[in-house]
Amino acid sequence: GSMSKAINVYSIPELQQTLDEALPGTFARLQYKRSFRLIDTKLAVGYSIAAVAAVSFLLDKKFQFSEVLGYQQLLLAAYAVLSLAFWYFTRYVEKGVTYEGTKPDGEKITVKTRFANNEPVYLVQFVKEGGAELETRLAANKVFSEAGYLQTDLLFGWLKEQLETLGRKKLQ
Amino acid sequence: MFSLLQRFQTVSNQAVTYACLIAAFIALSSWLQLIQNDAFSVPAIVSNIKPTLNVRTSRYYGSQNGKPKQNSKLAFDLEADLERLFNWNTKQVFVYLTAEYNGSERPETKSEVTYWDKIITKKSDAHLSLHDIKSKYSVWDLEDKLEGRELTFKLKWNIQPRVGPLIYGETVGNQTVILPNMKQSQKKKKPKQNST
Amino acid sequence: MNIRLELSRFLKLCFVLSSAFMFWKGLSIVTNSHSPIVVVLSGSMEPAFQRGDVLFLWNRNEMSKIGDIVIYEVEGKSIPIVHRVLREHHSETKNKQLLLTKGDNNAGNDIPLYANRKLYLQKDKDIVGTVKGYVPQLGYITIWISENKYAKFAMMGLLGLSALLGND
Amino acid sequence: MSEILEEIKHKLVFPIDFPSQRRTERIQNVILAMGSLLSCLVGFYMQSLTHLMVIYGLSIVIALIVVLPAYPSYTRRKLEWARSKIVT
Repeated sequence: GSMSKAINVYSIPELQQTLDEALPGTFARLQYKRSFRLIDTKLAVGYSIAAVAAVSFLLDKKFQFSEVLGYQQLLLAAYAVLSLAFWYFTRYVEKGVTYEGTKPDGEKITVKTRFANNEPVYLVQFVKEGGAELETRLAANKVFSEAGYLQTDLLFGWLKEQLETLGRKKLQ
Repeated sequence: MFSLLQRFQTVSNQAVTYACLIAAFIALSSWLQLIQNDAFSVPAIVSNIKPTLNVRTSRYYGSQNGKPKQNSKLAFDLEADLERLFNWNTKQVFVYLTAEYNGSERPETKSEVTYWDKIITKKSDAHLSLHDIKSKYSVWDLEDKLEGRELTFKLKWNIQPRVGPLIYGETVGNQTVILPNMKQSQKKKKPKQNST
Repeated sequence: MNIRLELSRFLKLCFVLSSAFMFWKGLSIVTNSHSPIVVVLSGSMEPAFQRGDVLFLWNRNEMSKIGDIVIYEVEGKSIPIVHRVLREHHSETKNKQLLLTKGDNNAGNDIPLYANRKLYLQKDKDIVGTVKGYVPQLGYITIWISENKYAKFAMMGLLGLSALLGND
Repeated sequence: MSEILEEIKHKLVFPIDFPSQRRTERIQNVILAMGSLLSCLVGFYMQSLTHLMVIYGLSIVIALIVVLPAYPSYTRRKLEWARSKIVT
């Protein structure tokens, strides 16, 4: 629906999740085209981990322990390797990137987001292709209502402003 | 800490974490106490071992298809002070008298059997001074005959902790006895006995 | 775009379930036992173990020692038994060991419990593991849930409520 | 049905303000750490697991009493939030 679910505005994880999930839509309103490179890789690795666990679970249900021990050892090794790959991906490749996209004119942008400990401030880093960078802060209480709804228009306005600042940065 | 449920979760998660650390502390400190108390070198004297043999034909005495099976029992004296095995993490001490022996038809077969055991739950009961007690179990072997075997007796113990790993050990002092022949055993109840 | 969002959310749930299961599986492969942690169900080892106590098993030892507390399974019976090794016979040349067990709190040995009128257990075939570690009473929750239908309903209700009220 | 649940869910949240979140987290850490340390020391000294468990249990209870409820002092520094616009 047009209205999202109400969240507890005093919960940092809920604030972060809501904002992270709202970013792609807001960029779309600004005519950005999202790149699904990172998220698709992450989903692929993630679901292969889940698939390995599911196969192991089914083998466990259908057969005796000793009958399928060799296969289970292989599956466990695969699970360990894939989990390590997933961890490496989130830690060193994704590095907190929430959004990747391109402007109609072909300019690429990467957005990293995070929250500091128990501080209701959304820390956003915009990186443009070519190196121009902007680090900015968005106080959560500026875009959320007391009842727990994200005011998408306010987020849109803020994002537009930031992107304009970033655009000026390149000129300097 | 943002909601009631989440506050409850953080408190209980952390409480469980610390509980694990506390359990590790209990297990480790009680283990060190055992070492400090020389628990692994408690002396024990098993003496006056009087074995007897008889023949059984019931399945519950090891006989298969009614074939006669030699069963062995004992009477013995025991002197051991197991108080050192008790500390705050000792729930019970299981003390058991075992005998090791080799096969006679197949000497490569090694066996160890329990003749007697006792559960001690209090430190005040841990000083054992027993005279002429009977073995709890009637022992038979894989082979039909037991007569003439050389048995090495040991008194072993197992500490069941309140939390942590199970600890096993044995007391110092072995005793070797040769089981009598069937005929000897029936004629006179006095067997040969060697001490080492 | 929404599909990816749903998939990401569902993946989190998958991770919770799969990591719990694979941890269990990993433990069972390391210990070589198909159930490396068991909850005591009977009082036959009292006072050492009471109903609800949690036992940690290890099954990489080739031979059991006398006095070891082992878990074994009997053909045709679903519940594993936790008893102490009373006798052991093994061959030095062949890797085979026969065991006779007994519950500390039982008067007699386990011969009446064994399958097919056997007199001994075989270490490599029948033994699920040897007890190495012990935590008291923690497993009572599982017994309580599986045996008391009101507790079962209460637990289901609680889970359902937390799923509905939870934020995921 | 789901609206009622949402309603209940919202009533049961009992949020506290951000500075208090930081503080309760720290207090809870200190209480439980001190409780476990004290319980180990007393338990070992008295050679009694009962003493240990009682002290540790008390520290958990204290932590729960201090941390769980949304006391008025935990909700004083609430923020000024954005005005909700009428959704069209």
